[in-house]
This record gives sequence, structure tokens and C-alpha cells, in this order.
Amino acid sequence: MASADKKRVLITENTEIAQGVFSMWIDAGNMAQSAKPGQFVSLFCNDKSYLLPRPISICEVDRDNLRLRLVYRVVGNGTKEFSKLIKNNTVEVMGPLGNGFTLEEGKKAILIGGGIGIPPMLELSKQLNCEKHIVLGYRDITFLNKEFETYGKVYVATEDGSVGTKGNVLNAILANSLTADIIYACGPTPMLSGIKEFALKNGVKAQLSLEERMACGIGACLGCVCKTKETDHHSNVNNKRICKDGPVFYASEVEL
Amino acid sequence: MASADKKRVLITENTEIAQGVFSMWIDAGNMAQSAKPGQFVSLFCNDKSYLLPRPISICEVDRDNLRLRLVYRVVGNGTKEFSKLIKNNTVEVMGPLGNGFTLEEGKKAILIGGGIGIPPMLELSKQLNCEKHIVLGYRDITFLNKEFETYGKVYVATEDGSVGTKGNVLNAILANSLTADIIYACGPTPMLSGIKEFALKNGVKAQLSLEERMACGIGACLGCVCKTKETDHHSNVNNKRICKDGPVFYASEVEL
Amino acid sequence: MNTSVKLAGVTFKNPVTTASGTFGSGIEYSEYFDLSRLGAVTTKGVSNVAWAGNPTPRVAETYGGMLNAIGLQNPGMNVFINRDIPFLRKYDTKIIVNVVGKTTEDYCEVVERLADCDVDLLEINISCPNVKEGGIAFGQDPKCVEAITAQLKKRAKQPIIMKLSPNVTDITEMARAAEAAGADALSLINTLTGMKIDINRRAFLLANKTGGLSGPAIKPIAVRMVYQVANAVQIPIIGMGGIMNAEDALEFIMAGASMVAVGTANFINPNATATVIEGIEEYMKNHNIPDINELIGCVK
Amino acid sequence: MNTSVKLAGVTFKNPVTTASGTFGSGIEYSEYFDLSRLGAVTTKGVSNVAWAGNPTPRVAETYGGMLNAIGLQNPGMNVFINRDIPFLRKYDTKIIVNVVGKTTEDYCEVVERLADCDVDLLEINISCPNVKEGGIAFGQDPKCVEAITAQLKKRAKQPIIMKLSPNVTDITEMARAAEAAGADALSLINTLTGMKIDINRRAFLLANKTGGLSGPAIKPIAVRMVYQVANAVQIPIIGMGGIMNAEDALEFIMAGASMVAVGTANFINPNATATVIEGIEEYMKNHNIPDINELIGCVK
Ligand SMILES: Cc1cc2nc3c(=O)[nH]c(=O)nc-3n(C[C@H](O)[C@H](O)[C@H](O)COP(=O)(O)OP(=O)(O)OC[C@H]3O[C@@H](n4cnc5c(N)ncnc54)[C@H](O)[C@@H]3O)c2cc1C
Ligand SMILES: Cc1cc2nc3c(=O)[nH]c(=O)nc-3n(C[C@H](O)[C@H](O)[C@H](O)COP(=O)(O)OP(=O)(O)OC[C@H]3O[C@@H](n4cnc5c(N)ncnc54)[C@H](O)[C@@H]3O)c2cc1C
Ligand SMILES: Cc1cc2nc3c(=O)[nH]c(=O)nc-3n(C[C@H](O)[C@H](O)[C@H](O)COP(=O)(O)O)c2cc1C
Ligand SMILES: Cc1cc2nc3c(=O)[nH]c(=O)nc-3n(C[C@H](O)[C@H](O)[C@H](O)COP(=O)(O)O)c2cc1C
Ligand code: FES
Ligand code: FES
Repeated sequence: MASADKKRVLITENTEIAQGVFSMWIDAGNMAQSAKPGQFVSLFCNDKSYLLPRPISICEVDRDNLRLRLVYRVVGNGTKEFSKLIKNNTVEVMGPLGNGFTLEEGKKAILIGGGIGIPPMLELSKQLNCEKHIVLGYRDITFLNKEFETYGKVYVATEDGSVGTKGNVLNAILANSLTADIIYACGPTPMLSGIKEFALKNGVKAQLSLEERMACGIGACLGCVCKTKETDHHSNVNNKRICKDGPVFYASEVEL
Repeated sequence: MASADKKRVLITENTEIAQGVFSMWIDAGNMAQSAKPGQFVSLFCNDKSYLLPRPISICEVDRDNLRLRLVYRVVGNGTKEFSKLIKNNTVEVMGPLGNGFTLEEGKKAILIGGGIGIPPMLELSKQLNCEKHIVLGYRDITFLNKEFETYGKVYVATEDGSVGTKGNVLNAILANSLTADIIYACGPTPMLSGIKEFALKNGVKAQLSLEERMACGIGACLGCVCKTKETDHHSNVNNKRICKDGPVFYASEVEL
Repeated sequence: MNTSVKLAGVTFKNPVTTASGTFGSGIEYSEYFDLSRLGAVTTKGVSNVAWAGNPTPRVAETYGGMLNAIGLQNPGMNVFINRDIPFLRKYDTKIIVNVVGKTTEDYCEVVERLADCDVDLLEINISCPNVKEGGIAFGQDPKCVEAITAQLKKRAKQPIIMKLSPNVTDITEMARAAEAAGADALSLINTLTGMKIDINRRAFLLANKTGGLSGPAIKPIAVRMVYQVANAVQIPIIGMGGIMNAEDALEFIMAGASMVAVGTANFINPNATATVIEGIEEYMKNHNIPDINELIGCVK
Repeated sequence: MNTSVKLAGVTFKNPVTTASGTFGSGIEYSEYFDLSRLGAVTTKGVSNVAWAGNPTPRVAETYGGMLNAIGLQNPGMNVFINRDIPFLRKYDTKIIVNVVGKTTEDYCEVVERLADCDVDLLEINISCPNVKEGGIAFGQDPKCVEAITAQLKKRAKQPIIMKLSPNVTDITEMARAAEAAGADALSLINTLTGMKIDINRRAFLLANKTGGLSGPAIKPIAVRMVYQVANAVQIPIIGMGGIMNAEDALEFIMAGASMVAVGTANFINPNATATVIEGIEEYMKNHNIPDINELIGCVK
């Protein structure tokens, strides 16, 4: 009956792909069957002094082998625990959660990922069937960028200028004079604000994947809301739930 | 500087030797060097929602390989976690703690173990150099009894009478008309009370290893006291600390 | 084996409900298990008009618990009554509606509007630590507790349950005040006010600075308060605070709770309530307890 | 880099002490690390005569915490003064003596006796939930807090720190009362009253029924209270409640504590205090904080 499920799954791979950034493959069973780009899963810690789920985006879906790939950065206690798990260890996971990106086929697209917002763009770039420019922003150390090259032209921006354009993703877009009908983006809120403004100015539609601290992850606790322009149908106030109604929203819907 | 230490150690073996009873060997380093029969260690859970140490007696000391053996019964969350650990996993341990048995060499001895009080008697029976009768009491399923046979004559009592004398350890002592100059015992409090009474009646000295819920395990919190006959030197009241002053006491010192 | 309990004249198939605010109106969790298994669904606090709640971050994790400062966001009683009550009525479970307000008049308005609705009990939240007006202010002074209970009792058609705050010196005083004013039952505990600081940003983690602490961390406090109140009043108690499994629920029942509510645990396991119900049944079977009512308050 | 702080006229080499009752008089822990590393040692509550404490079990584990009902067992002031003070004086650390009593006269007797002893500060425990008389009874009413503080202040030669209970509706009231009566500093928090039931034996786990809840589970409540009190009074605060590591300690300092005390964590790691001190120094280095005093109360 559940659209999503919580279960303990096997880890088939968990490797550090850049300093502090890990790539984990899990045997996800039916979760992998229905997973869409832009959706996420809740990962739970084995140490039960950490109770809440850690939302992690789905980076790749391997439907043939019913596996999901998660790419995450170690920032705190939970991700630190995950990073220490090895092949054949298990982890509790719930998902897929939220609504992913709406695939607007045929439109010329820019896919933008900033920092740890990059992983969900990989499955999107695989599934999206159109002309694609892929813009990836990093502080310094790059990761996953090589893997994107199969799916479209990749532009990199680094804050320190060590690779690609010096600056942020918008600097890279401007530097390469990229244009599009639609933007798909995931990354830190200041980046998304900038993209929203850019999209508005250029009359481009944009789908943005937002982030907020979560408790339930399924829309029940109202912990993870974002401000919306219109009164939301569910909440009857100007709040939408990022976990349930998002994490992806059209830029025009939300206030950042 | 520390007489005892807390450290993370390697598990070299952890096997179920009877239903719900496990035997674990740990690479204990210098802990193994100083460990004495009747001392215990504090085991800590990896799941940090369980904070307090689990006191577990030292069952065997392998000084050559610097290993300690712990034999424990799964009764709650901590021992359940321990039971799932496998070879090459690690566990945090502090010890050796407390004062063990005083080896009264040359005296004719009865060693009595009841239930999960049996493990510490194994190392004692190895180290004690004298005529030994070993009395082991179980509810039903026996464990470790074969291993004791190397060190003395073993008498078994089971509550259901399935092996040895039907009844408790005292029934076995009476049934076999055992006599001694000194008794060493570890087991549930009602058993120890019975032994204390028996020893008193027969004019036999007895060393009893007591049990109480602990927090610090090193004598600082006053959580684990037992009532004593005389005012205790440290506490200035009729309380001794089982973890620090015990767990082994002469029957004449304590009130059970 | 009987697991049904009676509280304030209402019979529940089992003693397990949801803690208000952790289960919405059940819509999201209905995708995970059949709500008909529950003794009752207790819904998120509802006010006379829609409330937008607090700014984010609204939740933070703590050791063995969590802080929340949702600020009682809710769609207002009209949307709730038209949408959520009919949804819940499809299930074979009782409905307990949690009511919030900024003023006594607000509370009265909601209770009056609910009087003719098809719901089983009203739970009056006078203990929310996360709103500036109302909420906890009503729940920390026995005179206020008595006054608002009396006002609502006059207007309510359903039995009313007063939900008490643990942020008090003596919870039995509040319990006695509610009982004296005619409350039919008591719910306890709501959350304990807490705070978390992000030492790297040198700032509060929650936009609201403080939030309500819930989860297993607070269970020993909750069990103690249920025990104290059970021994101070005659009216029945719904116990809650950190229930993660059947063992936890049984602690509350043995301390004197006639029913229990599962809150934060839902976030960790969407099946938590179902697991608690099954675990209670298993305990009763293993211990040969024919009737759950034997266990209520059995530890003295 | 300066880690020294000043509190009630006394200078401490660093802001870390031990929470009373979790460290004895330091003798046991001195086998694990050099007590001279500590800003101060705070000793177990001492009374005029020896106290035997409560029956066992006295401790129980809870989710992310523990309950204790030691009942203030202690050898009485004479043994303490003759044995423990000379022991501690061998170390380069300050001595804070925690004082308990059943009546105002008891407290006065200990404070008077300590007046001529070589100790640095007195911490008055008016917040122990585990004794029938005295203890918490003095700490839940601002009038009582004020009265006992005034009495002790008249007699004490050392600065006095009043140790407050979290089992109150508004801890700032107690803090203000202590300040008004001349307290030199405040310690908070003591434990929260809790209970655990053994559902298999259908009995209380602790012989005393209730115990004091400590450990990381209570930290959010403690940080909140320190923040509230720091913003309500001028006198300095020793913050405690669930400190497990330097990050936790820094939360308290940023909330307004001038010093912190490590309690339950000692049981989990005998080096806990040393780890906290090192971690604070590391944080200061990484964040370029030349003086710890900059961090005290920096989050508003
Ligand atoms: C929809 C969504 C998708 C995400 N996808 C990814 C991803 O693919 N890869 C990745 O590395 N990170 C992702 N994040 C961020 C990730 O959830 C956090 O980095 C992670 O929860 C941190 O957990 P921790 O235990 O290491 O940190 P701690 O700080 O110890 O966590 C404490 C609590 O805060 C929460 N928290 C901390 N940081 C964040 C954050 N940035 N966002 C939400 N909750 C947070 C944790 O979930 C936990 O409840 C995503 C976040 C969201 C909301
Ligand atoms: C000196 C000493 C030596 C011991 N030696 C052994 C041994 O060799 N083998 C063995 O199987 N058991 C031994 N025990 C008992 C063992 O400590 C408990 O069975 C164990 O702590 C239970 O932990 P748990 O997490 O599984 O149980 P839980 O009930 O989940 O534990 C909860 C808390 O209660 C404490 N606790 C529960 N039962 C006991 C108990 N009987 N005694 C003390 N604390 C308890 C735990 O340490 C923990 O803090 C010994 C106890 C003591 C005091
Ligand atoms: C996210 C969240 C929202 C809550 N909202 C409400 C509410 O609207 N009304 C209410 O009376 N209690 C509310 N509570 C308190 C819970 O109903 C419950 O009393 C408390 O969380 C303790 O139970 P627990 O530890 O099982 O969560 C809320 C708690 C949480 C965690
Ligand atoms: C076993 C134990 C004994 C305690 N004894 C005392 C005491 O004698 N005097 C006192 O003021 N506080 C006493 N306390 C309270 C602690 O000093 C401290 O305030 C409380 O435990 C919170 O800190 P923590 O969570 O770091 O332990 C005791 C706490 C514990 C756990
Ligand atoms: S996390 Fe609960 S509503 Fe989104
Ligand atoms: S457990 Fe702390 S004194 Fe024994």
C-alpha cells in the first residue's frame, strides 16, 4: 500500500570520490523501480542517538539491477557514519520521497548543480531527452563532472578558479553565453535565488530543488516548509512542504 | 598513569556457546596483563543511545596472546548488540576493574557458580592451586561445565533436574556431601544469601562476588553500593562500592 | 484478549493514538498502514483561522530527541472540518481533534464550531511552547487552566481532554485544576522547552531560538509526570513523550495512563503506531494478561 | 590564546569543572588523568554528618541519559575536610565544594565549618530531587531560594554559588531570587525528576521510584535555561547538563555560561573533562578566538 517504504538495505559500494564526498550504491529493490530524478531518500543512522532521517538525493537509478546511487558529503554525524559503512553493511532507508523534476522534453535546457546539489542532476541529465548544457559549480575540488560528459556539454565553475570559470554557476553561464528554454537547478539557496532572478530576467522557466531541515520527510510534520507566492491548497497558508510538495518547485511558485 | 583504561579493542571471536549465551575473545593488550580472576570489565555499546557501561566478568585470561574471554548472556539491548558483533569488529572496553578473588592457596575449596555467575569461576579454577570442588548451577541448559573439568571435580545442578542434581547449587553440595575450608561464589543474590548462611553454619569462609547496577564502574558515583556490617572506611557509612571495593567480598563483611 | 479501553465515555479498540502534530490528519501516514488499526487519530492543532507558523528552520535534531518550533501552522477550522474529518471518518478509528488558540475566545470559537461535527473528543492544547500568545501561557498557572477548562466545558458537546505542559514546577496542580473545572481527561506531556546552538555559525539552530523537545530523551520525565498525575486525579490520562515501541507504551500504561500517544517515533518509522499495538498484544499474550485494563496503573 | 575565566573573583585556568556527584572528590579519576588540567574540581555534596543515601538500585539507564537516586550518600564534612581537601590541594586546580542539608541549619553548619578551610568556592545544592527533606524543596520557591541564600551568604567566607533545579516553571525567578540575596554565581542545571518502570517485573527500576535524569538527553533544556538565566541576571553562571564533548560545552558558553561542568560523561569516558578542554582549545584555534571570554554569551 505504501508509495514509499522504510527498509534495511544492503550497501553494494561506498567509496570516496573526492575529499569528503562519497558515492554509495544500495540494493534498493522496488524503490529503484519507481525512483525519479530529483526525488530523494531518507537515510537513517545505525547509532540511534541520532534519530532523524538524513535526506539524500537520488543521484542515479540502475533499474536493471534495482540499485540506487547516493552521493553525499560528510558534514556532520550522520554523513560521517554513512561514510564508514562498507560493502555488505546495511543501512535503513525510506523512499523514494517527494516529487522529482518534471521532464520537459524537447526544450533546450540548462542543468545547474552547485556543490552537493550536483548529484541529483546526474540522473536528470541521463533521462532528459533534449539539447543540454550542464553547469556545475564547486568551491574547489570537483567531482562527478566527468560522468556528466556522456550526457551533454559540461561547464565547470570553481570559486577559486582552479578549474573552469572562476566564480559561480551564473558566471559560467554568462562566460559561455548559454541560453535555454528551461533551467533545472539544485544547490544552496543563495545560488537558487540568483538563478531565479536570472531566469525571470531572461524569461526562462526554472525548476529549482530546495533544501530544508526535515523531521518526517513525508509531509506530516510541517517542519520543512518554504514560502510560496499563492496560498497553498494543502496548507491554506503561503507555505508548501519541501519534502512532499517538492523538493522541486517552479521558480515562479516559491519565494527564496 | 591509569590502573585501568578505556579503549577500543578488536574482537577475535564471538560465538554462541549455549542458547543466548555468548563467548567473546578480545585483544585486550595490557588489560590482559594485569587481569585477575573475579575482576570485570565495562563494555560499551556502539549505539550511543545506550550510554552506560555493561559490567562483564573476566572469564579467562590468555596472557600469552594478551586476550581476555568474556562469557555473557543476552538479556537486554546492550548484550543483544554485543551478540551481533563478529570477528574483527571492535568494542569499547574499560578495565580490568574491581578487586578479584583473593587466592587462598592450599585450602580445600568449593567454587560455586550460578547461571551467568559461572564465567568468572573458570579463570579462578585455573589459577587456584588446591583441592577444588566446582559446583555449577543452571536453570536448564548447561554451558562451560565441560571446560571446568580440566581444573577440578565438577558437580552440576539444574532447576529442572535435566542434568546433575535437581535443584540449586546448595542441593548439589549437600547431595555430594562436599566440605571445604573456603568457598568462592558468584551468582544471583538469593543464591549468595543461601551460601552465606551455609558457610556461617558450617564455619567456612566464603568469598562472594556481588552484582549491582552501575554507572561509573570505578567508585566515583556511589551507584553500586552494598550494605556492610561495619562502617566503611571510605564512605564513613555502612556502604561499600561493589565496583571499586568489590565485586568480591568476604561473606562476613556484607549484608545480603 | 481485550485491548479496548474506555476513556471519557468513548470506547477505543486499543489504547494507542497519535500525538498531535506528528501525524497531520493521517493522510500522509495512510499510505503506510491502515489507519483503522489505531485506537484513535489525534490531529494537528487547529485554530479558528489559518496560521502560517514560524519561519524555518523549524526542526533540529538533539541527542535522543528533537526540537520543533512549527508554531502551530494549520489551515484553520473550516478547511480542517470540510476536508480532514470526512477523510478520517472513512476509517474505523476514533477522532480526537487538538484545538489551539491565542485567546480564550479563539479556543471557544473552535470548540463551538466542532460541537456539531462528527468527531469523538477534543484535546485542548494549552501547552505549546512555540507560539508567542496563547499556548503554554494558559497551561502554567492553575487558575488559567481552571478558567479555560470551565469556559470550554460549557461549550463543548464532545468530551474534552486538557493537554498539559511539563514546563511547570508541579504538574499535579494543573491536573487538579483541570479536573476541578470539569475536564473529562488529561493528555501529558507536551514538549519541554529547549534550545540548540550552532557553534560554527554562532547562532541559534531554530529560527524561533527555542523549540519543544520531544522523543525518547524525555520519556523518563513523561512517565514520572503520568505517574504523579494518575495518583492525584480521578480522570483518565493519555500518556505520551518519547514512546518508540511497545515497551515504552507499557511503561506509561503501568504508570497510570489509560491510553498512549506516539509522536516523534512516527518520523523515525511511519509504522511506529502499528508496531506499538502489535507489541502490546504480544506482551499481553506472553504474560497472560487477558485484559489491558489490568495493566493500567498497576505499578504503585 | 587565553582560556582562563574569572568567576566570583576567582580565576580558573580554564572554564571546565566537574559536575558535583559525578566525580567523587577526584580520587578515582586521578588514576586516569592529571586533575591539574581542570579549571576546578567540584566535589560530591557534603553534609554536616555522614549520610547513607538511598537503597539500591540507585541508577538506571535511559535513552541518551540516566537516572540516579544516590540520595546524597557522603561521609560527612569532617572526613571530607580531613581527607579530601588535602588530597585535592595537591593539584593545581580550584576546589568547589558542593554543600547539602536537610534544614537551613544543616546548610549553615557546613558553610560555617568550611569557612576556615582551604577551598575556593561553595556550591549550594538546593536542587537535589532524590532526598525527602531539604534538597529540591529549597529550590522550587523564590522565597525559599532567597531566604537560604541570604542565610548562607552571611556565614560564608568563600563566594557562594547557588545550584538551581530545572524542575520549575520559570528558572529565572529562582535565579533572580538568588541574585537578590547576594549569591555570587549560579550553577544550572541539576537533574530533572524522572522515572523508569521495569515492565517485566512490573515495578519501578529504582528503589527510590524516581531519580534525577542527566546526560545528553537533557542538554537542550539545560542550554535553554542557561540562556534564559544569563539574560535575566548579572552574576555569572556555571552551565551543565549533558555535556559530552567540547561542542556541547561551547553551546553552554555561547548561551551565557562562564564555566561549564561535565557530569554523566565522566561515567562514559573517564577522560571526558580533558577531552572537553582540548576540544575547546582546538575550536578557539580553528576559529581564531584569542580569548574564551569573547565566546561567553555571544549568541543573543
Ligand atoms: C531534499 C534534500 C536532498 C539532499 N540531497 C543531498 C545529497 O544528495 N547529498 C548530500 O551530501 N546532501 C544532501 N542533502 C543535505 C543532507 O541532507 C545533509 O547534509 C545531511 O542531512 C547532514 O546530516 P549530518 O548528520 O551529516 O549532519 P548533522 O548536522 O549532524 O545533522 C543534524 C540534523 O540536521 C539535518 N541537516 C543538517 N544539514 C542539513 C541540510 N543541509 N539539509 C537538510 N537537513 C540537514 C540532518 O538531517 C539531521 O537531522 C539534501 C538535503 C535535502 C533537504
Ligand atoms: C560485576 C558484574 C559482573 C558481571 N558479569 C557478567 C558476566 O560475566 N556475564 C553476563 O552475562 N553478565 C554479567 N553481569 C551482568 C551484566 O552486567 C548485565 O546482564 C548486563 O549489563 C545487561 O545489559 P543489557 O544492556 O543487555 O541489559 P539492559 O537491561 O538493556 O541494561 C540496561 C542497564 O542496566 C544494567 N543492567 C541490567 N542488568 C544488570 C545486571 N544484572 N547487573 C548489573 N547491571 C545490569 C546495564 O548495565 C545497563 O546499564 C555482571 C554484572 C556485574 C555487576
Ligand atoms: C513536530 C511536532 C509538532 C507538534 N504539534 C503539536 C500540536 O499541534 N499540538 C499539540 O498539542 N502538541 C503538538 N506536539 C507535541 C506532541 O503531540 C507530543 O506531546 C510531544 O511531541 C511528546 O511526544 P513524543 O515525544 O512522542 O513526540 C508536536 C510535537 C512535534 C514533534
Ligand atoms: C550520579 C549523580 C550524582 C549526583 N550528585 C549530585 C550532588 O551530590 N550534588 C549536586 O548538586 N548535583 C549532583 N548531581 C547532578 C550533577 O551535578 C549535574 O547537575 C547533572 O547530572 C547534570 O549534568 P550531566 O548531565 O552532565 O550529568 C548528580 C548527578 C549524578 C548523575
Ligand atoms: S519534513 Fe515533515 S513535512 Fe516535510
Ligand atoms: S558504579 Fe559508580 S561507584 Fe560503583
